[in-house]
Amino acid sequence: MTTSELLLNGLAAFLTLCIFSFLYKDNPFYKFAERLVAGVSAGYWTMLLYHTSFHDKVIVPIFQQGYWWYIIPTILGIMMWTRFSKKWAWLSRISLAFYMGIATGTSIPVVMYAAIYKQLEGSMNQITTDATGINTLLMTIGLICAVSYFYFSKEHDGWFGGMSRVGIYTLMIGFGAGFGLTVMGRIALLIERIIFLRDYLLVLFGG
Amino acid sequence: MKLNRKLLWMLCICLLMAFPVNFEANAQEESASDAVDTTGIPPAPPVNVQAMDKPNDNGHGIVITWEPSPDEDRAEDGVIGYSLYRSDEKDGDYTEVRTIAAGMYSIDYEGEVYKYEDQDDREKIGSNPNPDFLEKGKTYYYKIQTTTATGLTSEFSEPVSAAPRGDWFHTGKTSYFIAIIIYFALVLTYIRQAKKGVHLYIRPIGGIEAIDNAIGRATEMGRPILFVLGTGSAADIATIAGYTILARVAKKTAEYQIPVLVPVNEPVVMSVAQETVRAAYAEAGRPDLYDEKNIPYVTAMQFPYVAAVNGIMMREKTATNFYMGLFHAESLLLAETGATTGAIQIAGTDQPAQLPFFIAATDFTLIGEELYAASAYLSKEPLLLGPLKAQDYAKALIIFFVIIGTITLSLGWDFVANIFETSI
Amino acid sequence: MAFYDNMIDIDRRWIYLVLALAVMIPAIIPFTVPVAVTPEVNDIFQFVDTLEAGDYMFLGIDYDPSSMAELHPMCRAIMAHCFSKDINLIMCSLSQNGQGMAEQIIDEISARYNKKSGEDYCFLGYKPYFALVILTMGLNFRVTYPNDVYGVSLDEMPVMDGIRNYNDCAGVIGFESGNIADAWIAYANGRYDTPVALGVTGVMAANYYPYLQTGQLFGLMPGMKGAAEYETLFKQRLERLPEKDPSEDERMVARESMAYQTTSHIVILFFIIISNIGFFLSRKHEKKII
Amino acid sequence: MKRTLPLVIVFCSGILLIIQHFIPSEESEFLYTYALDWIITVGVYAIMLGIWSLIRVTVNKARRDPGERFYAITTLAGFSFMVLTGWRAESLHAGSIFMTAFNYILIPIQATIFSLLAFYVASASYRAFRARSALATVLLLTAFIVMLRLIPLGPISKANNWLVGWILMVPNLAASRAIILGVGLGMIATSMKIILGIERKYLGGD
Repeated sequence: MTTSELLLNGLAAFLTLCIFSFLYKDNPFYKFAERLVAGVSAGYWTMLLYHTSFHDKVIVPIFQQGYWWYIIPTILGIMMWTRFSKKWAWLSRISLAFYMGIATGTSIPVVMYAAIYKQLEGSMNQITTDATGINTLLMTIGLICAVSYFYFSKEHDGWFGGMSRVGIYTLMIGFGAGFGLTVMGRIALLIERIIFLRDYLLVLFGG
Repeated sequence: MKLNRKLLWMLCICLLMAFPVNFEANAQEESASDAVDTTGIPPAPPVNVQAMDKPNDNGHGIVITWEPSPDEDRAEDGVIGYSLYRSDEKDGDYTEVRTIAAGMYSIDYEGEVYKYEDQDDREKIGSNPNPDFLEKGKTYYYKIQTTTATGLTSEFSEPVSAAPRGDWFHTGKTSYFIAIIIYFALVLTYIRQAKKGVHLYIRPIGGIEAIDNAIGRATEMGRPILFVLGTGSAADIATIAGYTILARVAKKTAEYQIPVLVPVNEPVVMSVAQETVRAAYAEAGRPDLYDEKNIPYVTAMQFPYVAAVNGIMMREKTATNFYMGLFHAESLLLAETGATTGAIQIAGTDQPAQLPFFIAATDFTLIGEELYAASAYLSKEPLLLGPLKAQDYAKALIIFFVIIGTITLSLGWDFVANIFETSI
Repeated sequence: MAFYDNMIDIDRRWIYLVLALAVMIPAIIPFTVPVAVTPEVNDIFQFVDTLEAGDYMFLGIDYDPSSMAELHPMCRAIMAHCFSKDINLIMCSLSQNGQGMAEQIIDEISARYNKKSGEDYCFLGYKPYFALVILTMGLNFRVTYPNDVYGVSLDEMPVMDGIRNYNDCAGVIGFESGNIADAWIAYANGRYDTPVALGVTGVMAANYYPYLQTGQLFGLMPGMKGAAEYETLFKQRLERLPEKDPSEDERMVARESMAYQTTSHIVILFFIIISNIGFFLSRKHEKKII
Repeated sequence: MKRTLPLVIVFCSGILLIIQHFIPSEESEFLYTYALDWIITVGVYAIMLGIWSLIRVTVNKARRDPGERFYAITTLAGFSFMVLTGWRAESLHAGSIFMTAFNYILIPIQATIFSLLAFYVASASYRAFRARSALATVLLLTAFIVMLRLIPLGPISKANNWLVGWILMVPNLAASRAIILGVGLGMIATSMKIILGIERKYLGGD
């Protein structure tokens, strides 16, 4: 490691320890790292947007390719700034309206396809008479009950209440499994940090 | 009720009509032909070569189909590949497009049929013209040559031609286009019913009753409330559901005169959140209490944002934390820090992967769709509640199709499952 | 305050400390823990282990660098296993960003077992349209890959002499981080009836168990744990060989990482048990007072 | 007009983009990319609002509380440093000061905050996984069984591995499908409400 690498890694190691100190309690070191990273990340993000989005979607189309129609989104973007004026604030709603209209319009067909059609396709399976078939049957029953848990406009009592009860148990098993499965990945993240600190210390103290 | 039943039937019939037909490929049959020695004899070209515009595309694709050369299965030196050539003039220079291996029949057709989609809509690659670009409306000519294992080639097949054109409806998406229209109709129907004043029963949702109590607790303790809208964009539906709940919470806090802190991580979300809270304060008759600095932009990056929000929880000693919106890995980082400060926590998200952590670490969790339902429920506006009924009918339909689809598939019929076949 | 009240009210910082120790100790003093081997991993090992020297296996090294942590150890273990038994390998890499990574691992393992490209193995490299590539390789490797990744014609390689397609290999093992996995099942197994096994990331694993039951896969290695199981079996086999120099032992990356996974999981489970015992005792006690 | 114009815009642009999805032609593709560019551009200009808010809140805090001054300067210094060093187009390439700051400040802090999850998973499971009710017990047992798969216990592990596989394939699959289906229906319905102008909280009051 060169001296500059050693110093930079030292900074990284120091910041790592600052964040870990939060586990004990909130303290000035953590607060320092938190505020530093807030400023640095906001600055990083701004410049990243400037170089990628602003450059690619405003400067290149309008000034280099001559696509004059790209001025319209720019006007809409600038209209967002009218929020500071009481008189003109309603203009910012127009840009928001375009934003929401485009976003919701594009999402409806995509959600219908990916969340409804694809899932339904996967939920209709042939039930055979072996172990796989029993599992498929159980999966289908669990699915139907869990969907009925999300039924809002009917009281959950009687047989329907029983179904939604089975449904919420199915959901809980799903959540328990989801929790348990994630632990391994999180521990791996921690180990990565500990190994980083260990290796840095080894370098520092002549390992 | 009559209307509903009619609608359901309409839906079923429309969906049944809409299913596209799906052919299964026939398995390849190995058949060795007569043991005549054909070594050294050139193979025959393929049969029945056809070219047509590629359906459902933007106008830069042609589909070429052909049937195998009679010499594909000959005992000695059979055909192993079909080389496809293209030109923009019938008698002009042809360039090779691709070689397709023998035996790779298309699954779109019955029997032994080859299919190749010649498609490219990039006029230029970098600054160079793209030789594979197909111009819309221009006629292209194709011919095919076969090759044997020892490298013998056949005559070219007769040239065939087609011109690519753009299409105005994607037929492979018909079935879910109809589903969207039907769902739209259902939603509109129940909005109309709600307008007429038909009462709708909505089952109690666990976390909702807790919201008012949690605000009350913060008031008693004289501490602020924290409201996190997640790390989604302003247009994510979960974030939009978050605004509605925020509006309700902000109105209550204005009445009780305690601050609500809403640190956000996206500038557009910040603008909307500020508007929402300002409107809620005005509605509560306390526009003077509104302070824009309580709804700050922190940073757009996920973990720096988490660090800042955790700092706020520790230092401002928030009594109640709401997490409503779209969350990623930050869910547990926030909720667990909140738990150590002893705050009452209510969460809601539509991300299945994050729900386990909210369930484990918060006091109440709105699971998936409950988040949307809660936002409608809290607004108490019949117009917003109406579509919940439409959602419920759609769920009933889903259950219906799962049951019918499973039964018919088990009996060996796939017509119900085919309704949900799409080709994109 | 009774002892069981303490059990349900441990300061979270004690938990943090114990967990930190549980992951730091294996990081500083490496040790390994026994790994229970599941049948789906054992099937793959036995499949490879029963092959004779000179047999062929096909490996699809199709993962992205982002899944390297999980899939690299399995790929390394299986490749080492094959080379240690003098099994010839044909390999491809159907993920766009995966070829360099695959090359790196091939260089490493082939050097250790003194294997040469063209004589003992053949690396075909990356070609786009994975489904088509998998299909055409069922006819003849030469259709898509006239040359290997180093530009050597397949016809000039001793290792590829008389080797046409999957039928000439004992089976295919794919290391997958995405939907290329489905193509191996659908085309290599579905169309050509080649025995296929997969090594997949932990997240993907659940979706591929059904293929085990239907017999479309002869084995499945899920994530880091699957890799650790394979390494365990491989290590046991290495130890059974008397002529083997123990200093030449393979690096068992996944097994090492399983050590801190195991200790930390023990810690978490331990605290869950403590918390529940405390909870039951205090509740029982409450009932008595009433 | 101030009230209805935005609602008309939402309706028209929403319907147009739904229909666009079903038209494969080039004109429709153009509309789609152009519309998405609008969203990106509006977001780019909105970042100025964010920066304004960040600076205002930070300065305000420093003014009110002298103890905050050091931290406020840290934030503003970090922000200005990145903006100044990131101005040139080359700053996004490896080796620049901008990317060095990214690699040695942002990356380690982000990774460390992420890794805190390992501790939080432990404390959350200690606190939450108690057999308070039947539902809580089911949650606790499933999580316990799934975590147990990493502990070598001989024959128990064998049975446990099978059980974990079954949980993932049967109830877990059913649960996640049900959530996705419900969320999907809710999303479409909410989107429709927005397009129809019934849901308009996001436009604020007046």
